[in-house]
Amino acid sequence: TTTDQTPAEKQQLRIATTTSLYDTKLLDHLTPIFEEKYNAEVLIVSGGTGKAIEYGQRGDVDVLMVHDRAREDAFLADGYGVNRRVFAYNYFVVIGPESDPAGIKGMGPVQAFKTIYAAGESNTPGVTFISRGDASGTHSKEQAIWKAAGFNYSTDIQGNDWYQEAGTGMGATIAMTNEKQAYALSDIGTFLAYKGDVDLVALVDEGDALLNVYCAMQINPEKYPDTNIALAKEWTNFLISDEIQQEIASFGVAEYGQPLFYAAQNDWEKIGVTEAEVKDPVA
Amino acid sequence: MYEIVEGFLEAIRLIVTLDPNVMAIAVRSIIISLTATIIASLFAIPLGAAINFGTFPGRKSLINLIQTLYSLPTVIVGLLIFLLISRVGPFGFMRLLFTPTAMIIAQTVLIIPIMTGLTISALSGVDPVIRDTLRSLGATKLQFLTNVIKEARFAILATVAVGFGRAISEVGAAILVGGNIAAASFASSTRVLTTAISLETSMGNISQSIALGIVLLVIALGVNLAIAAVQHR
Amino acid sequence: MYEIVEGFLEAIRLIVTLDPNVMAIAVRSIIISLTATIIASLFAIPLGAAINFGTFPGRKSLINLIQTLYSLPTVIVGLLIFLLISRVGPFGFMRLLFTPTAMIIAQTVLIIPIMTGLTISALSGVDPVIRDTLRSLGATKLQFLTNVIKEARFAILATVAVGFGRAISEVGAAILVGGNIAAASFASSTRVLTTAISLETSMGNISQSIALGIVLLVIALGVNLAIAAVQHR
Amino acid sequence: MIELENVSKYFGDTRVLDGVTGKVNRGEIFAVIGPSGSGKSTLLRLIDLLDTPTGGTIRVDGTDIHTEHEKSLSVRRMMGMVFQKPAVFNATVAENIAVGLRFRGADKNKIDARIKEALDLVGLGGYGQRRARTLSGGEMQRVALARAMVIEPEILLLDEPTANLDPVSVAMIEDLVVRINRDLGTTIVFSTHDMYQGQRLAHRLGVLMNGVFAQVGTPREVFTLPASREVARFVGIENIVEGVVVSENGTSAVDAGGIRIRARSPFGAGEAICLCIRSEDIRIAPAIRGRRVFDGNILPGTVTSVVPRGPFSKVTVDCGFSLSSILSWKKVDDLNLREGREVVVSFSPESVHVVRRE
Amino acid sequence: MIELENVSKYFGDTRVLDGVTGKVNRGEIFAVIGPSGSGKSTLLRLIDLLDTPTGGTIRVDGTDIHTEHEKSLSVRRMMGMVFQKPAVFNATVAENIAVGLRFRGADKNKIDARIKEALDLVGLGGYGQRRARTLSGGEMQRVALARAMVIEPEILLLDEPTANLDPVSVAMIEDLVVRINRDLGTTIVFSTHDMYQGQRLAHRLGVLMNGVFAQVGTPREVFTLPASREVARFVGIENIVEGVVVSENGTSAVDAGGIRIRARSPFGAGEAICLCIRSEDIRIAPAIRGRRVFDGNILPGTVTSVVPRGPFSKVTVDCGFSLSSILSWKKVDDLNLREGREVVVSFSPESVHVVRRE
Ligand SMILES: Nc1ncnc2c1ncn2[C@@H]1O[C@H](COP(=O)(O)OP(=O)(O)OP(=O)(O)O)[C@@H](O)[C@H]1O
Ligand SMILES: Nc1ncnc2c1ncn2[C@@H]1O[C@H](COP(=O)(O)OP(=O)(O)OP(=O)(O)O)[C@@H](O)[C@H]1O
Ligand SMILES: [Mg+2]
Ligand SMILES: [Mg+2]
Repeated sequence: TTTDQTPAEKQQLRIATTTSLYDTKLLDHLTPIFEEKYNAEVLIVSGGTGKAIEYGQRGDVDVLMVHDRAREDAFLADGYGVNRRVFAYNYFVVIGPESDPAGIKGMGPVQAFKTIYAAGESNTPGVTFISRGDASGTHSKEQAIWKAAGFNYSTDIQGNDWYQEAGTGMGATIAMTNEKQAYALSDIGTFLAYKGDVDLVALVDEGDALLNVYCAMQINPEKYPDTNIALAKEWTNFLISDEIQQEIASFGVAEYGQPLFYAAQNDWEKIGVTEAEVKDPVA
Repeated sequence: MYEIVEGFLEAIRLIVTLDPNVMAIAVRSIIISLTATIIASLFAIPLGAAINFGTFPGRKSLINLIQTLYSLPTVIVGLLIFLLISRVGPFGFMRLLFTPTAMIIAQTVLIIPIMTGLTISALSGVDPVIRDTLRSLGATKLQFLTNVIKEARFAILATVAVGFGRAISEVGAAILVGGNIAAASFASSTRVLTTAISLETSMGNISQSIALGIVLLVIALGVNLAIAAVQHR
Repeated sequence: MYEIVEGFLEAIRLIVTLDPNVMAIAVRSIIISLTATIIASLFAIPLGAAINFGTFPGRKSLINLIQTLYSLPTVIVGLLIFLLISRVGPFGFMRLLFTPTAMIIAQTVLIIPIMTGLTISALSGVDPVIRDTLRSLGATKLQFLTNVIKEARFAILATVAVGFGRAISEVGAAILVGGNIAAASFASSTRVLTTAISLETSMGNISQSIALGIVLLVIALGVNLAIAAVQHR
Repeated sequence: MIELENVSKYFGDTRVLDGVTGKVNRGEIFAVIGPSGSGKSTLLRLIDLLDTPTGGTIRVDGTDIHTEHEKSLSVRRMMGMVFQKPAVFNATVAENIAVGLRFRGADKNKIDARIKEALDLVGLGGYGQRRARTLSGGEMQRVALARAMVIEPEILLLDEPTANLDPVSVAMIEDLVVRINRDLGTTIVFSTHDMYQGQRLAHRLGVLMNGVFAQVGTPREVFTLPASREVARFVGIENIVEGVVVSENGTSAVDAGGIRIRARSPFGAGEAICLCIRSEDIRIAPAIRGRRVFDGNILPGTVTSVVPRGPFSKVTVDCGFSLSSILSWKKVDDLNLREGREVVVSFSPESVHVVRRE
Repeated sequence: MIELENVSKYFGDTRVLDGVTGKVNRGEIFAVIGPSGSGKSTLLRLIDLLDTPTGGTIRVDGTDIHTEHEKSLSVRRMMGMVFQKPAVFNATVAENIAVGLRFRGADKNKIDARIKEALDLVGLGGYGQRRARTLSGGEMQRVALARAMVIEPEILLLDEPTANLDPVSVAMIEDLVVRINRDLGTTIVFSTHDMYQGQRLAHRLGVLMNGVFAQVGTPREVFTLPASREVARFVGIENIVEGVVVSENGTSAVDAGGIRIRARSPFGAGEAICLCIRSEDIRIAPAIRGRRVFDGNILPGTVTSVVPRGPFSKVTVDCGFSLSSILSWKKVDDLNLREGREVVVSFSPESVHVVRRE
């Protein structure tokens, strides 16, 4: 980063992002490159998905980066956002104790959830599921899997003795899962960050249901004309540029021995989005 | 801004309808924070008195240290308690983590410094002649302390109010050692008003957060009125 | 438990090497919280004095209300300020959200109640004869206030210590209106010690959190020593 | 200068002042004397605007001080007050004394000069840099006096200003009070429980009892012609004897429990009265048989006690009722007075002051 | 009972007590008198274990109270103290008085009975339920006395116990002190700046001056034979005249500024001394020419002032040096004494007390 004597001249770009993305430090890795290239200053605030969206809805930021398809669509439909571009994806993991009392290791995610449910309902000792319970992207994903497994979330799942809502961030949820030697759904980045400190393993890490897609959206300039429209576009385009897609794909390999994200560029079919959403620069 | 109005109306609705979910959280908050305040008072008031009236080397440094601990962030308190009571920690065998008991411990630890410090201030304000009079009437150490505290009851109860305020309004420690759990049973849940507020905020439900904040203030008002009633007796 | 030890060592390393990143955060914390404390003092001390010496209907209720506001959770303060200064809020045009100024405002609002309340306690402890003496010497209202405050300086400065402690240790409001931004330039960043601690904690870096907590306490110690130096003059 | 009109002050149900009326003239030294709890401090506090009367009016130079609020500060700045239990600010002695001057915006040189002067006047020269909180009771009192004095108020209110002082300091302060009054023309109102001090200093005194001024007058009037039995007692008349007037030719005679006493009184026959006789006016002689040439009251009696009092002794004689006399130690030795001795007690009708009994 | 051995107390560099030695006997009433700031309060506080002496030893019943810490509480429980500026607890009067008894675990009935009794004794019957903070200065002082008294201490320490009281209350309290001492055998140490009070109450008194007891003795000794000029002044001897002994046959003669005065003195010729003469011992007569039959000192002079003092007047005459006499008002009128009048002053050689000048 170049030290800057006259920061007033620099344009500022404000981004709201979800915690799980921010905590991986991917953005910390990317922003200096952007700042240098566009002589800009990037200000990133992170929060729960709901909070990040709230910032976007109120026009307090220029760009929103989240991973919750349903709410993204609502955000776009309500006219708050435009120009969504998908730049990365990875998979959620179902984590749990090595002893795996419900016996889900190697199952598909939907099957695993069904198994946990059955074990929980039959009071199998040591089977507890900890949910984020905070309406985050991860929590949305978890609810979607329960649904896919044939359960009604609010009537079948919530309120069971073996099902606890942590109501906190991912890190705290992992800590709690570790403490209780329970099961939980986690994003891969946070789990890798915690892995060294906890006695938990990823029991299920494959399956379409675990897909986790990250996108960036520009705040609708028609609603908030004084957002930094130009830089917001630059940022979006920057994320889907070839150079940065490679950075994303290699991020974390050095530290964790495996990548935290996959580049979205060439996998648009696999992750169920249009080609335009991963490739077309914003005009 | 309409969220504030909405929050107010929601708060009124929650209180009037005695919303069972919110009531459970509110009651848990009261139990936890009041217990912590009482336990902290039992430590802090005698400790503050001992420091105020003691003459030992390093007394001034100790007071400075205590004042410094006012700045102890709640998250750090939470972390320390967390490390002590987590499964692999020295007190892990007690299985306290993510229980209301753990939250009481954390809040107690959190407010002891400020309560001790304010107790010292309160007692140092007592007229020296009153202190001499108690001594000359043949007070034992304990009688001396209880009577000086009685004499400074106004300021001491203000200290208790500060302690309670800090306990019930903190969130960092509560969430770390409690976990904001919404379990099926009342006793295994650890969701209190502040952690619920923080959750609602992270979900972007601003008016719900404000409503819960108002519920919390109503509780605090009740506790303060009770304290004031004792104060002016 | 080894995290605590590690945290200590890390804290020492950070302080000894004057780690530039941590130093920037620490300096920002000091600037923000000290400014907030000074501004809050300018409001709270005169206000507390006015309430303590005033005789107006509802005085007792007002004191109760102030004590109640001790319990105002920092998140709620953060939310209210957020609603006011967010772009669609009434002061949105000032573009204060996610700036250190916003954090100063939030912390100021947060600590005004407790500082006012403790000022009232401090002043109510002043010997009535001292008050009468000042009046009989022909003090104007302002002279009366400044002199009573001077007389109660020990307790008043303790109040300032409490206010500073609460400001520098709070995180809820700081993160909501500041955003915990680590920007390239010092002035646009809003990361302070508590928000950094909270971030490190959420990433599972417990010893880094503890190290930052210790840095925070070292700062608080410095401020308290400065206050104590004034107090004992 | 100060007019009190029917001033009353209740604390809840307790009536402390219940219609005090009086007037303090410009340049006068006026003493408020009265028993403990009679409301002396309360009255001074009302004059100094530190408390509000329940009823009545206090006027200073014609201003009704408790209703004309816009003048409060200027009225208060006319006055200086020394409290009964003075409190000092937690600062040096010099800073304590400077406060009033600083309030009035005096400049530093003037303040310093005045402080020095005032400290010398109250006998605390060189104490300027001491922490005021470490002073002894008497020293504090003198600091408080210096503090009120340096502002050169038109009215100085002193609430028992010498209660904590030794006689040498008392003499010094009394001297100072007289000089302030004489040299600066300051009107001084002080309360005291020491009636001799009232007498030494005051031009006039008011005796506060049961919420009102039981008597206002010059010291001599109050001391020689107390208005009531209570005042008589309070001003130190030790011999107060109940009786009934029995008309007689010329001077009246009084029947006191069967014993006839001659006295001058304006009261008619049959009235219940009290005789007040100062101890100093009572003579004691050996019980010599035979008639002595004395146109007064001569009563035989028995000595019941002899107690020292200052350089004198107080001898009490039972002659139907008790009468005390003050004699020098030498006289007591000469007459060989001790308990049980028979003596005669005599006093002139002129030395008897008669008040109505209520 | 209480032995003071070379007790000293410095506050920083200020030497307040600098070697006080003395003894208070069991059952005695001992007065500490001395000027303001002489250390009376400090001494009482040291005895009550509220402060630590810089040097020396204080023994109570043989226990060195400042070193035998394990006995502190029991020593303190032997004593009761009333402070110079008493403070009351923020509670009712009755609760204030109960405190000491509660500390000793007395039962409720006993406490209630004692409180009632004590309140009556100090003249505050019926005040039990009043908030102590609202009492007047004198009332507080009496509550403080009652509070110390109810625990029936073996030693009662009273720091200027009547400084805030009116004469009627003073008499009541003095009476009470004498009765406590007589009926319960309580040893009483009190400080006062009122030497007459010292004399009225104390069996012995110590005059504290310049950090030491300048004199310890019975009131009569101290009053008639003060050990030094300072003590003489302090005990109210108003006429102190400097002179030099001139040897002569039989009684000595003193030269005081050229005027010869006859006095009895133990000092040799040439010694610098002071003559102390009580006002009461000085007579004033009209300046009649011709020799009068009087074997004493007769000095002609001019009246310089006549000021009232209680029921007397103080007449000051210049006869080379100033001499004051105390006369009744009547006498003043009879002799027609006023400023400028020529008179003769007379006093006997026996009434002159001679002290060495230092
Ligand atoms: N704030 C108060 N509330 C209730 N009663 C009070 C208050 N202040 C004074 N009093 C009562 O009023 C009466 C007069 O008090 P004040 O202090 O004026 O007496 P005083 O004449 O100065 O007595 P002293 O000679 O003992 O100082 C006392 O009985 C006292 O208890
Ligand atoms: N804590 C202290 N620090 C410094 N000096 C002190 C302290 N306490 C008392 N003194 C000084 O010691 C001296 C004696 O004080 P003390 O109160 O014993 O006098 P006192 O004889 O009781 O006088 P008074 O008759 O005025 O009450 C005074 O000059 C006082 O200023
Ligand atoms: Mg009074
Ligand atoms: Mg004293």
